[in-house]
Amino acid sequence: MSSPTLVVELSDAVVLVDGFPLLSGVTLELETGTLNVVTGANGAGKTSLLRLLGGLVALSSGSGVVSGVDLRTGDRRDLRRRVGWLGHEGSFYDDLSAKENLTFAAKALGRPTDEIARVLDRVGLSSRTDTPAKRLSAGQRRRLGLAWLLLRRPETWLLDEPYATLDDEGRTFFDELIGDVIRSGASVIVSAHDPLRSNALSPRTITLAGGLVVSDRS
Amino acid sequence: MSSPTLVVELSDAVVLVDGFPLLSGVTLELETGTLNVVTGANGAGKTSLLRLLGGLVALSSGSGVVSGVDLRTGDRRDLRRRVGWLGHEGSFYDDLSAKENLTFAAKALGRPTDEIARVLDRVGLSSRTDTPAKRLSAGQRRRLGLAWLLLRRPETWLLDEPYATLDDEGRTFFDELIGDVIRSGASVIVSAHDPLRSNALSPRTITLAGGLVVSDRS
Amino acid sequence: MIKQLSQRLLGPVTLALLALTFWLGLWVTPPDRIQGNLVRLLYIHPAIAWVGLYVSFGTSVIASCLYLWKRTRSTIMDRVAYCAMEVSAIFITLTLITGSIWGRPTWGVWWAWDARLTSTAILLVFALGYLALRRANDDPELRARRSAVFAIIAAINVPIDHFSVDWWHTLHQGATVFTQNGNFLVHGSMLWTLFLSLFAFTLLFFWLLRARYRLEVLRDQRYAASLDEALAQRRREGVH
Amino acid sequence: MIRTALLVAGKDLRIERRSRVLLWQVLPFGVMALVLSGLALGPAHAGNSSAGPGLFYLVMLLVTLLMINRSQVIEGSSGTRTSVATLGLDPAGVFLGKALALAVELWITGVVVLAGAVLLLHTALVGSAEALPSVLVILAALAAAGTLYGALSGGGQGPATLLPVLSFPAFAPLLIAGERSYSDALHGGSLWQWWLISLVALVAYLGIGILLYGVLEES
Amino acid sequence: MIRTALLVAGKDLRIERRSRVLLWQVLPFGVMALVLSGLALGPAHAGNSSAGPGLFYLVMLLVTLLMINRSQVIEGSSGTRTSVATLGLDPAGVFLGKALALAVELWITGVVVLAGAVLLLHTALVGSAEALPSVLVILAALAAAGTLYGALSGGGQGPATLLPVLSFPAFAPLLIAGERSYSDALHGGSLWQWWLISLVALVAYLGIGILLYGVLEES
Ligand code: HEM
Ligand SMILES: Nc1ncnc2c1ncn2[C@@H]1O[C@H](COP(=O)(O)OP(=O)(O)OP(=O)(O)O)[C@@H](O)[C@H]1O
Ligand SMILES: Nc1ncnc2c1ncn2[C@@H]1O[C@H](COP(=O)(O)OP(=O)(O)OP(=O)(O)O)[C@@H](O)[C@H]1O
Ligand SMILES: [Mg+2]
Ligand SMILES: [Mg+2]
Repeated sequence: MSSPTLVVELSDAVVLVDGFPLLSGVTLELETGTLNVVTGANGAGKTSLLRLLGGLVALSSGSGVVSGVDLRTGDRRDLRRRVGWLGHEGSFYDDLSAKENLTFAAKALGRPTDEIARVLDRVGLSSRTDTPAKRLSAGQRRRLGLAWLLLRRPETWLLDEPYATLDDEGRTFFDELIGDVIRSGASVIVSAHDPLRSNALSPRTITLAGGLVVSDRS
Repeated sequence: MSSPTLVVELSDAVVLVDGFPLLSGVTLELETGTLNVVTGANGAGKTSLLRLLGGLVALSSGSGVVSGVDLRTGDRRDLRRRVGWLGHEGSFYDDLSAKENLTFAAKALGRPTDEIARVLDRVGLSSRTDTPAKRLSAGQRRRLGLAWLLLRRPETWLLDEPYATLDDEGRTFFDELIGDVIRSGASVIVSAHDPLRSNALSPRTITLAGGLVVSDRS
Repeated sequence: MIKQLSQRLLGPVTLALLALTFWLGLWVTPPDRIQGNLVRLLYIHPAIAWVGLYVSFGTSVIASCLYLWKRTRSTIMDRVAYCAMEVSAIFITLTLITGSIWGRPTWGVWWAWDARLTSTAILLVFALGYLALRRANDDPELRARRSAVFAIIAAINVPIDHFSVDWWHTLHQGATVFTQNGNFLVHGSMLWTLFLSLFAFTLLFFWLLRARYRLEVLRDQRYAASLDEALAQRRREGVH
Repeated sequence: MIRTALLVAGKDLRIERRSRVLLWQVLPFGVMALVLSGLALGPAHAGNSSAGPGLFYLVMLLVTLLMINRSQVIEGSSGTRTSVATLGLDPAGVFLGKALALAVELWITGVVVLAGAVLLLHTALVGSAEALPSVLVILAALAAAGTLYGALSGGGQGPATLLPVLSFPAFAPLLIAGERSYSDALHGGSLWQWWLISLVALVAYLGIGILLYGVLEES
Repeated sequence: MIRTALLVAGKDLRIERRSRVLLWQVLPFGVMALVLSGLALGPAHAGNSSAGPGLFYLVMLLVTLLMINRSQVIEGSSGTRTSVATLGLDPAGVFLGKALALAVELWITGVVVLAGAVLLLHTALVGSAEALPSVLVILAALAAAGTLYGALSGGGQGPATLLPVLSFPAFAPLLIAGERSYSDALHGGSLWQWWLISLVALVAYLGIGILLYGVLEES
């Protein structure tokens, strides 16, 4: 049913929480291996859309296929295993250090643990490897989240406002990283208020309003 | 001791948490009724500085006076009552609606409750007055935080990365708001990674690195 | 056709059979030698217990299993499980109440730490816990899964309740009607009235379940209607 | 102070009412805990109605711990605490308000659990009714002490586990006084001395709270 | 599955060891709870050593509830749960790991509280030592059941208050079996039947957990 070149295929997707439609009928097709930016005013439904794509909320009506998983009939947990998620909240154990968090992830994924030092260095946390995650600054937490994703290398990246709390150098690093990820064939869907900084990326931009797609341009 | 035109007077301020110096000797004087922006790389100590100024962490060594309260000998709770604080975490009761939160604040402050509708409208939440705070989107939570401050009208505003999660229109609104606040004689200290957008504000910019002030220009 | 007719007749037939049971139980059958007129509770208490423990709790558990099994997963099963558990909670409560009323004159106390009484009370808490668990979760799918698992865990308590009288020989009446070797210990009109009461209360369960299920469907429909309104409003937020 | 107290109590009770935690979780918990303690002691002790008062107060103590935990959850993240701190509410009023809200909840639960004790543990109905006033006073004292300890253990790491340890020594005298006065009521004994002790405890905790709550507020 | 279980158990125990909650909060709580229940029952019942087993298990039940709550806190914010979900850990392994970590903590606490019961409630030492194996099995069953119920009550609103209500009816049979076998051990009675019941319960909860934990994981 789903064409192999599409990572996201939504048709009239509605997401309800407490009877309120977070998404009010989104129809959208995103191609595998591309960079897509979701923008829109506060409360437009960006986070909700990403959560739907990550299998974190259920589809209430309409239909959708993400990464080959049907959102209505498929196993949402299966979907979650294919996507990488970076949200506002920290996504690690607060009491474990940066390194211990990554070691846990690496072991769970069956990856060699000697990648960890490299990854921590890449996100600029090599001076904070033994700091408990809860003591890290807001931007450092975001970086640790990125490190976790780097270790996982998911096929679909869902990033909710990654720029927020990152400093200048962090944003540049982030743009480079996304370039790499796209080149390696993975798909990236980012929500953002600012336009991306690097022109080399030429993303497709989808604008939401009132839980609907109101504009879509490449 | 403290000159009445200075809202912040720090001299060699050190803040220790778990034996780690979040601030490693900050000397700083900020004038009352001005706009001050604190920038710096991730982990430089911006949040820590604002927390010190808001009386949320204790001074470990050095000396400081904020809003006329001595940080070593004075009552930190007294200080907290004079400043308005906007952080990353929501600052209200998650189970109460936007309006109920503000009503609680207004009653606690002895303000008339008929200001509330106006304030909610001003921050763009008039269509979400009855939504529980926990259901608001990230940007809407930030706006509710601003509404709470608008109601309080503190003499010193401490804002930690206010731009993050606000949309374009929200940032414009925020710049206008800060202009108003300054004109009314209050002092504002903002931490930010982006430069402010409105040129009319001409803030003083303080750059931190490694828990120290490394540059300071108006 | 037949289905429709039987649905239409379910209510009246249930009422008629219940009326018949009460008439037989209160006027036709004789009082007991030892218990006197108290024995008339025999036509209410066991039947209510039967419905509460086996018919409705059992329905709920089976529906829960069907929900968890992928091939039969549907909102229908979830709804049935929920409605049946609600009926079960009511009937278990009634079991406790009728039992206490019976216990007061026979044992001299309203309550005792008897194995069957305790396990029945625990079963009630399971049923209430099930209802509380449903209230605490908003996400329909999550709610359905969790409550299904909970119902299955709770089911372990039903056989314990049933066999408790044999395992812990205590105050409560042992198996009187359905003894292990198939001998009935009560006789004649009493026996038939007892069977009738079991049947009548079982029908009552199905009647209640159907009514409750329809209410749930109606609620869902009303919800769907209010949803269209909400959707339109949400879409309007987009246009300025 | 009174205005602040009412404001805070109203807010807490409104949040509670909205979440229906009391009805669906705390009341069943109370009854269940009673049944379980009865079971734990075995029929020899539980059937024996003299254990009733002790079990009743043991259960109410557990309920108090549960509710204090809950009231910490209501106060929410450290962000919320910070903003509320900047409102400059009178700490004495906050204390009274939180204690009042807790007391109201404990009273409701207490009456239900008392009914449970009468039904399930064969505690005498008349004696229990006579004990009711002292029960209400002791529960109010528990609420005051609990609020105080909630503030003591709040904020830091793992308040959920630290709380019981901190509060147990303070609750012990209340527990004993309660158990004694209830037992006395059951045996038609003189009540006034236990009354006096519980009243003194209530007043003492209220006094300490009004004076010191400000110091305890998260610093 | 076993590999995942060890990984998860290791992580949980490491976090616990670091925060020292067990040593400084749970153990004192256990002993305090024992003392208080003794007080609540009054000297007539508590001095009487036959109440020992019941009180011991009551306390261990409370400790279990406390620890499950704590293990929810460790799992952290919904953000953490989300990321961990994306690791694709085998749910059966996660269940076993969490149950194992909880069991280890309960065993440590259990031994300390047992010592407390011998010292404070004059429960016979020899009988208590004989009861030890059955205590360990029952505590393991409590850990398995508790892990299951923790997952059931987690995430939604007010998990802290929902948990006791959900788990109490399931814990009750364990409590009874434990109390009986401990009492029998004290009186030198036959233990094997209670052994059997507790083993069956342990196996049943482990089985349900391995089969159904995946369904429960927050969706
Ligand atoms: C609160 C008190 C009581 C409770 C909770 C209670 C509970 C129950 C339950 C759960 C059953 C169904 C058992 C099964 O078939 O597996 C039952 C059956 C029955 N009860 Fe009670 N009961 C109570 C008091 C009494 C009293 C006082 C009497 C009479 C003296 C009584 C007589 C019976 C009889 C005759 C049956 C049918 C037994 C059979 O054939 O298996 N019950 N009760
Ligand atoms: N129960 C409810 N009642 C009313 N509105 C609700 C309710 N629940 C959620 N909402 C609204 O649904 C929307 C959710 O939007 P979402 O979080 O996806 O926004 P977003 O585009 O990510 O915004 P932001 O840029 O602020 O992060 C918000 O407008 C929120 O107010
Ligand atoms: N125990 C600790 N050990 C090592 N480093 C610590 C410890 N506690 C805090 N830190 C460091 O202290 C700094 C705190 O910085 P702060 O949160 O003020 O940064 P910030 O300037 O606000 O950064 P951001 O832009 O990311 O928000 C961080 O670099 C953090 O890693
Ligand atoms: Mg968002
Ligand atoms: Mg910061």
